[in-house]
Order: sequence, then C-alpha cells, then structure tokens
Amino acid sequence: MATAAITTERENYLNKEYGIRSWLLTTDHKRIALLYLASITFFFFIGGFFALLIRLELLTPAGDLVQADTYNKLFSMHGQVMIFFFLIPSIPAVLGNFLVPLMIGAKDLAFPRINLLSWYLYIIAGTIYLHCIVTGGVDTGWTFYTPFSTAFSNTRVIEAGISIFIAGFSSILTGLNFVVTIHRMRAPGMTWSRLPLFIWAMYATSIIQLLGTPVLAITLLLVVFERAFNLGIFDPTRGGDPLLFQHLFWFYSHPAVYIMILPAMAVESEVVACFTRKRIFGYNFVAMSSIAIAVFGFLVWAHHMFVAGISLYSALVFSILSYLVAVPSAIKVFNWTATMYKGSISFTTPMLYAFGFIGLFTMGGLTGLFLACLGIDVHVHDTYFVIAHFHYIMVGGAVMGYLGGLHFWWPKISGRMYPEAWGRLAALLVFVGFNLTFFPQFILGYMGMPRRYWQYPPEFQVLNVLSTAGSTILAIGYVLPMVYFLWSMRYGKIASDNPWGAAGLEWKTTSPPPTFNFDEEPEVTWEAYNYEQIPAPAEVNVER
Amino acid sequence: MSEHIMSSKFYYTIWIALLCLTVITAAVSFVDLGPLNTVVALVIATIKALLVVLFFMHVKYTSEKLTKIVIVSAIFWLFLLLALSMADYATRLLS
Amino acid sequence: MFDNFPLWPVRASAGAGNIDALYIFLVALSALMCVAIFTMILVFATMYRRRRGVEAEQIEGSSALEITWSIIPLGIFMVIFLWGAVIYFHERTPPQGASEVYVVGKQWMWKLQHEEGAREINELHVPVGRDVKLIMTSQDVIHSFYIPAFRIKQDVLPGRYSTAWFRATRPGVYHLFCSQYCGTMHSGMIGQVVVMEPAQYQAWLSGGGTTGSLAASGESLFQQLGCPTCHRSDTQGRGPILAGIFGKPVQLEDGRTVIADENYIRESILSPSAKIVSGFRPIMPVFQGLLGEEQLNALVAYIKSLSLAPAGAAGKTSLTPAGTSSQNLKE
Amino acid sequence: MLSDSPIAVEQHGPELLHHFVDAEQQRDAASLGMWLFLATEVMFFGGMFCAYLIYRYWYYNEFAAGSRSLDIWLGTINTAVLICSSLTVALGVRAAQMGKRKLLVILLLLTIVFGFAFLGIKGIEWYDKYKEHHIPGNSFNVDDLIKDYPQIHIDPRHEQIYFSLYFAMTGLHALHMIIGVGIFMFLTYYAWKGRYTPKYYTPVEMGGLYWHFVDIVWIYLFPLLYLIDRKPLR
Repeated sequence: MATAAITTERENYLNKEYGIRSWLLTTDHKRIALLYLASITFFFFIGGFFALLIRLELLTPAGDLVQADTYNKLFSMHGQVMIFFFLIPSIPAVLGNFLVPLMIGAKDLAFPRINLLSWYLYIIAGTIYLHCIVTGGVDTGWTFYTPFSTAFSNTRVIEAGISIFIAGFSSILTGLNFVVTIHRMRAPGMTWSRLPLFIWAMYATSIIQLLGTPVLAITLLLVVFERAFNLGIFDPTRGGDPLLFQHLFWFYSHPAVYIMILPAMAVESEVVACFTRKRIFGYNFVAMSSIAIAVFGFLVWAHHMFVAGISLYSALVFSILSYLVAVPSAIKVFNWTATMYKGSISFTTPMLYAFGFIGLFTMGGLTGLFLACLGIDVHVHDTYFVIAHFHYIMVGGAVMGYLGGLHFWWPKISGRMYPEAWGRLAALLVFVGFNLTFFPQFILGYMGMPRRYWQYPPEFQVLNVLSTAGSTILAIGYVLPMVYFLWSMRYGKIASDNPWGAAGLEWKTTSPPPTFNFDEEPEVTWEAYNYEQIPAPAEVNVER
Repeated sequence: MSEHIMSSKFYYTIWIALLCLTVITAAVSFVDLGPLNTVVALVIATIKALLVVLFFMHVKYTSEKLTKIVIVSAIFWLFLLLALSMADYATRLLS
Repeated sequence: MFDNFPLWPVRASAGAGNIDALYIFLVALSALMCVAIFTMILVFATMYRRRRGVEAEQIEGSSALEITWSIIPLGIFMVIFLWGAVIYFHERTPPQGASEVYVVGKQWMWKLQHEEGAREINELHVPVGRDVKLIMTSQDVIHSFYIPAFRIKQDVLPGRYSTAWFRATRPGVYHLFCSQYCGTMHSGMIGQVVVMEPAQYQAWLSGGGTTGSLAASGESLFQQLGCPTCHRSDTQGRGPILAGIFGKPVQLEDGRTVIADENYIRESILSPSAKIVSGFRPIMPVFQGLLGEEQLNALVAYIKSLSLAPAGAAGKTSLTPAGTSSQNLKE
Repeated sequence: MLSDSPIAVEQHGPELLHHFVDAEQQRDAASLGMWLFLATEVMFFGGMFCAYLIYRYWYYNEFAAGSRSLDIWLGTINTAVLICSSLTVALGVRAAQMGKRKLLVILLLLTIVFGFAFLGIKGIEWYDKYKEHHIPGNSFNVDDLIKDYPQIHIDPRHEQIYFSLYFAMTGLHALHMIIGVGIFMFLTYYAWKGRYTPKYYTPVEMGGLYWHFVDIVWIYLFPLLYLIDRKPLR
C-alpha cells in the first residue's frame, strides 16, 4: 500500500493516519477504493495466470500440458475470478468509489460503513474462493449450467457458489451506496444536467447491480441447495427444466456485461473530453444512452439460448430486442468520435487507451450483431467466435477503460505522476497483444472450433499459436503498469492538483485530496465540461 | 417520511381489514370458482400487500416521489423476469 | 489454400450457403463501419492534434445528427434481424418426410440410430441429397450437436427431445463436435459425419448386420411391455388408439389441445398423467426409470410409424428419397 | 444478514454523521437506501417466484395435491400472526414518533414474540412434513398423497419439485424472519436505553420497513403455496 510514499506537507487522506488499523477500519471512500485496488489486482493476476495456462495448453492440438479436468478447472476459474472478482468490482469499486463523492462534491458516500462492509464481504468471498482454488477448484465453467453443476460435477461447486453469492452482495451494496449518494449527496448547484457523464454511467451500472444481482444470488443458492440438500428444482430426472437455470442465470449475467462495460464507457467520456478539451458531443444523448443500456440490457438475456431449446417464438422476440440495446451503444461511439472534431487532441497514455477502447469496443459491438442474429448464432454459438466477441468487450473494452482511468486519475489518487513514456509503451503493448490474441479467435470460431476444448483438430493449430503468442505480449503489457505504478508511488514526479487541466470537481481539490475531500464545500455554478474556462496545461502540450 | 402521525385507531382499522381478508381468502379457496380461484387469491393478496405498503409503510403519505419510483421499478423488473421467461414456456408447445 | 491453415469452413449442406451469405454481408458491413469510424478518428487525431495557441471549438451537439445515427443503424439492424430470422425459421422447421436419425448424447459419446435400424457411435453416415432429421436427447447433462460444415447446432437436453435437420450436398468426412461443455472429456466427445453418394450409402447400410428397423424393434418392445392390452386398434381399449395420432392435435382432459409430436409421445410414455387424453382415465403406469433412452426412441419411432401406414405395418423401411414419403404422411 | 446495515450505520452514531449536511439529508438517505434494498429483495424472491410460476403451469396436479397436504389452519393462523406483528411494528413506529419510550419497548417486544410464534408454527409444519417423508431427497415418499387423493393423478417426481419450492421459499422467508427478529432485538435494546426520540427514530422506521416487507412476501406465499386448489374433489 501507499502509506509510506507520500511526502507532501499538506495533510491528505493518505498521510492523515498510518498503520494497518487505519486502513482496515477506515470508512474513507478513497482508502476503501485503494483496498479494492489492491485486492482486485491480486485476483486479476490469478485470473491472468489461469488464462496463460489455458493459452499454453492450446499451443498444440493434443492435450499435453495439463490433464483434461485440470484444463476444465482452469477455464472455469479463469472466468469466475475475472468476472466476479475482477471485472464486476473493477471500475465501480475502485474508480467509482474514489470518484463518485469527489465528482459530485460530497464528503463521502452516503453509507461509509456499508462501503467498508462491502469490501469485507468481497474479501470473505475472495478468501472462500481462494480456498476453493487450492483445495481442488471447480469445473463447471463460469456459467454453472445445470444439471452438470448440480448432479454431475464432483468438484467444489458449493464453495464456489457460496463465494459468488457473497461477492454478489458486496456488489449490491456498492450499487446501493452509489444510487443513494448520487440522489442525496450532490453539492449545491450540482444539478442532474451538470453531472459528469461518469456519474450517469455509474448510476446506470448501479441500477443493474441492484436489480440483477439478487436473481443470480437466488439462482446460485438454489444450485447450492440442490447439491447440499437434494432439492430438485433444476433436476431433469424429476421433471425439472434444464433451461430454467439458464433463464435465471442470464437474467443477471447478460446485464452483468453492462455492469462491466458501462463504467468503462464512463471513463471514456471523461478522458475523451479532457484530452480533446471539449464538452462531450451530445451530452444528453450520451447520458440517456447509459440509462437506456441499463434498462434494455434486461430484455435480451435469452440470446444466449438460441440453440439451447427455447421456443422459436421467444427466440425471435429476444433477437429483435437484442438489436435495441445495440443502438445506445452505437450512439456512444458516434458521440465520442464526433467529440474529437475540432478538438485539441493530445496523445497521453489515458487517451491512447481511449483510442484503443473505441476501436476494440466497436469491433466487439459489431460482432455482437452477428451473435444477436438468429441464423448466424446457430453456427457460431459456443465457438471461439463468442470467446473473441466477449473478450473484445470485456478485455478490449472494460479492461482498457479501467487501465485508462487508472492512468488518468493516478495523479489524484497517489499524488504522483506515472512515467508517461512507459505508460504509452504499455498501452501499445496491450493493444497489439490483445488483437493478436483475440482476432484469430473470430476466424477459429467461424471455422467451428468449439469453446472449452482441451484438445482440438490439428487444422486449427496455426490460429491457436498466433493467439498464444499474442497472450504473452498482452501479459507483459499488463505487468508493466503494475511495476511503474508501484515505482511512481515513491519516485514519481509530484503531481499538481490538476495536471491535465481537466474539468470536474475532483480536480478542484488537492492531489491527493484531504480526508473529507474539499476544504470547503464546493458550490457548482458551471456546466459540466466547461473546458473553454480552463487553461490547457503547458506540460501536456510540449511533451513528446 | 411520515411527518404527520396517524391515530392508533387508524392502524387498528387496517389490521382488522387485513385479518378479514385473510379469513376470506382461506374460505374462498374451498369454493369451486374454476380458474377464478387463483385470480381471487391473487387479487386479495395484492389488496393486502397494498394496505401494508400504503398505510403501514406510510407510502400513501410520503412526499418523496422517489420511494414510489423505486417500488414501481421493482415490480416492473419482477414483471420483466416473469413475463419474458413465460414468453418461452408458453410458446414452446407451438413450435 | 493451406491444408493445415484453412480460413473458411467447408460448405456441405443445403442451408450452409444462406448462412455464409449473411455472414459475408455482416463482415462487409462491419468492415465498412470499422473503416469509417477508424478513419474519422485518425483524421481528427491528426488534423486537430494539440497545437500551441489553437483552442478547441466547443460544440454542443446536434439532435438531428443523433437521431440520424440512431435511426439508420436501427433500420440496418432490422434488416439483419429479418434475414437471420428467416434462416433460423428454416433451420428450426424440418421438412416433411425427412428420414430420421435418433441421437442420444451421453458423457462422452454420441450414440446414433437410423430409422432403418443401423446403429453408430460417434459416426453418422448419410447420403447426399436426403433430408435428415435428428431427434436428439441426452442421458445425463446438456450436450450440443454441432456439425460446422453443415452450419447446424442444437443443444441436446436430458428429459426431452430437441430436433435439427440438414440436407448434405457434398460427399466427404466432416467434424461432429459437442459444443456445450459437458464435463471432463468434453473435447473428446467428437466424431465424424460421413456423407456418401446414395449408392455407396445403400451399400454401407446393407453391409452392417442390423436387426431390422428401429420401428420394428419398437414394436417388439411394445408387445413385450404389454402395451397392446390397453392401446388396442379398436375403440374398446382402455387407452387411446395410437394409429394415426402422430402429428395430429389431441384433445386433453383439461380442455387444452396439444400436437402429438415426439416430445408429447415421450412424455406420455414416461409420465402418462402429465397430459391425459380427453375421455380416458389416468391409469397407465409410469415408465420413467424403466426405459433406457434408446428403448424409448424405438417406441417413439414405432408409434410414429403407425401414422405412416394405417394398417399398422410396423417395420416399414423408408429408403425412399425425400419427397416421396411425405405423401404417406399426409394420409 | 445485510439487511440491518442501513440501521447499523446509525446505531453507532445517533447524532448527525460527519458527511451529511443536516439530519434531513441523513434520514432521506437512509430511507432511500432501505427502499432500494427492499427492491433487491423483491428480485431475490422473484427468482423463486419465476420457478414457481413455470412449474405450477407444468405440474398443476402435483402442486394442487401438495398444497392440499399443507395444514391450512396453521397457515392461516401464521398469516394472522404476521399481520398482528405488522400492526405492532406500525404502532411501534408511531410510539417512537410520539416519544413514548415504554410503549415503544413493549410493542417491539410484542413484535419479537409474534416473530417467534410464527417461526414456531412454521417449525411444527416442517416437522409434520418431515414425519410424512415429504422433504425432498432419498426418503421422499408421497404414497400417502396418492392414496388420499385418488382423484388427482400424482407423479411423485413432480411432487418433489413442489416440495423443493415449498421448502426453498418458506425456508428463505423464515431466514428473513430470523434476521428480522435479530434486528428487533437490537432495536428493543436501544429503545430501552432511550436512544430514539421524536427527532431521531430512523432505525425503528427502517427496521419496520424491513419487517413489513417480510410480511408482504408471506402474504403472497400463503395463497401460492397453501391455497392452490382446495375445492371439493369430484
């Protein structure tokens, strides 16, 4: 942790108190954000390690590096760790936690103790999951499909289920805290139309967390009951419907994709505005598109089930609804692009990630159209095409957004600048490595290579080798920022209060901010993104 | 939320109404109304739930619109879950 | 191009071409969109890169533009939806008179049986040009029957039938995959589909020592289990007459009407009380747990065969190509 | 479990917490938080209602038979018990609003008593089901139902689905009751210590909202589980 690193004289949230207790019992949203940052980074590298092993196994067609059941555990735990312990909490729990009160001019979240409680729930869930990993793991895939998970898998499904159940509550409480904070804690003058787009997207995310997560919770609980107490709600031998689980699961898990991508869009809006020095084109439309995504996101879940045996008619309904959710996503991409028109664009690391995000998200979104299309989905469903598509959204979108945001607000979080040259190099590595890893998988998918295959026919090898090669570059791209962020906490250049010349309340306080965020309560008299009133900083201009 | 205090008599009235409805719903279930049995049971349950929400939980008297929005959204989302799932189950025999 | 580095899957079924066409359309559309957006970003990024003394020009936005770039994509999306829906509808509707193959998935193999009686494991032999309908179920978990060269895929569920169909157009040997994760050896649950010229297929069929058609073995099972005691061919039976019911609407005791499809027959054997035919008593014993999936398939095939030939000529072997047997079905 | 959290925040600091501007903001925040939490609870039970709806549509006979096998007397009495507890909660909030400490403590204690009564009756019902081998699992047996209701054709496998849902739904409802009783014990303790005043009684109000919500869930569970089909058999 960054406790010892800060040498600025001014009292801030980092140097106010020292010692383990001051961190573990803190109710300061900024410190809790850092606790989350440390814990999700830990899980990110565990999930990443699993991913590398998966890619190494797939280097050759034969199953030769690990056993089949080990491989199955690897991809199951890669998915569960990355989704429930990294992506879901990533931007909301780290950047959201840090920024929501700062951006709306509040001293803290509405329920600081619940905020700490959600971190503890996350840690309890994470500990149970780690225990599950070291004592044998789980091999159900991240999707827990019944009846495999309830009656056939002989791995630690109950433990994984309970762990994710608890993690779900952590996520619910974070969302609840944000919604209440955004409604009740805004500074005087901070009207809804003056809110940063980050807050709008975070609000939309929280709605999904509140209304979707409980359905996953009860579904997993019923799976656990079915294994532990022999209840028979999903059991086909008692007349249960194997598809019922899928309906309930995807009711949460499709909107969960928006829990992961909406916050990344939130970051993009801030970064693009700052480094084009412009108000975001079509503020109202971008804000409303976040809400629209949150609502429409709940109407499309059965597009994961087109070949699962649902009725023909409901497949038609869910297909057409799926296209509705594509429209607000498209609106966002068009608006970010339009924002660059006649801007004053500088190519800092966060902006490079933003460019990467727009590109990769566009490709991920467009391939989503393939999957929402009934005729095509029959062929590419459950193949590597799907894998590539959601990694373009989840890694190309959400992780790029997360890393971009982390660089953008790092001066505010740590009070130090990260090394810009290394930052740009890492952004480039991530972009190149990512495309090399996942683009071949689109081709593999249309060729017909099914997902979750431990061994595969030899004609798929060349594309798999490309993919594995890419994954090593990607890995370096991810390790680099961790190294230089840690380095910068001690050796980085001291950051000014507003090094990017950015609009937004969070830049009006000191770097790092004091414990209660603002020395005096801010009063907002300006519109969001008032870049015409903020001078561009000299150093960003000249740096090459 | 509930700035003004209700008389205790008012609460007793609601309570009596709830008890009566409970007895009615149990009694009606023994009468053969065909498919209407289910409808009657659900209508009575909804009336009871409304009584509790509006009067015991003070939603009728709150000036806060947001509470009502939250309740309506929760019910709407539950409806989405049930309706869109049933869209599959109800049409399976057709295809 | 390269044998070990193909970039496009083989096209070997009648429906595959439609899917490829739509796919190519979507790829082209996506490429166009990507090029358009990326070019704009690149152009803006170079034209408007930060320069000393040049300020950004603040633009509020434009509702006209927003509506344009909402409506136009939505229109394109609806075209894609309709195109995809038409293909899907076609894929989900097996043609009348297709010859039938019963498929049972289990951890980790495919067991297939032709209506002529030939059994196969992890292999499916079919002739070119014939409509083949797959009637599939699983003994344990969910599997998925996937033949990339035919562009068909259908999950195979325990406890009920799901169906798929294809018409192979090109002789050759193609992959058969299980594409729904089903446990340890999921990736070993693969096989091959051998598409042959009709003559070769006939030779293959007569080469295997089969024990008569699937319907015939179903009939002997039907006798063995004592079903004819109640399901008689006259109206005196305690159970409904089975001849001619397949594919017909059935009036149920509770007023509903259902079509007697494979799933209905299956359910009526395993759990007879679920749907009682109007005018009958729920007296039939439950066969859940007493019949294996393959026995069940044989019974279903037999009961269906009763609807093809009114005289109850069991063991009818249908080797006629698609089209001719459909006349029988219409009765 | 987590439901008591919005209260817990303030139990430790009856005074205004540092990050709120005024008491009204604090109270509005707590109220909104609680309602949002109840919305998540709706969806939590909603998952089970969805399963219930589908299986009832499929296996109506078995659901009807299972429903008949429940004790309608105990079910009705339990509904009445919960309604009484909701009354005492509502009156309790009123007592807190008026600053009547003793009355508040008595009403809170009464609520706890009703809570235990409900759980006790529920326990008796479950024990009966245990004796009748109606708990899903290896010793599940519904031959008695098949004998009792010869008019209804019962598939024992589908009957298990009814009872699985019955135990899952009533079990999770009972869990919520236990949590509620726990919350009310806290409230009673602090009410007795005189922490709640007409100016500050948010925890009582929030606890009350939670209790009423659990009551509403039961108001739906009662007809859905007990009253599916009680009309005379032909």
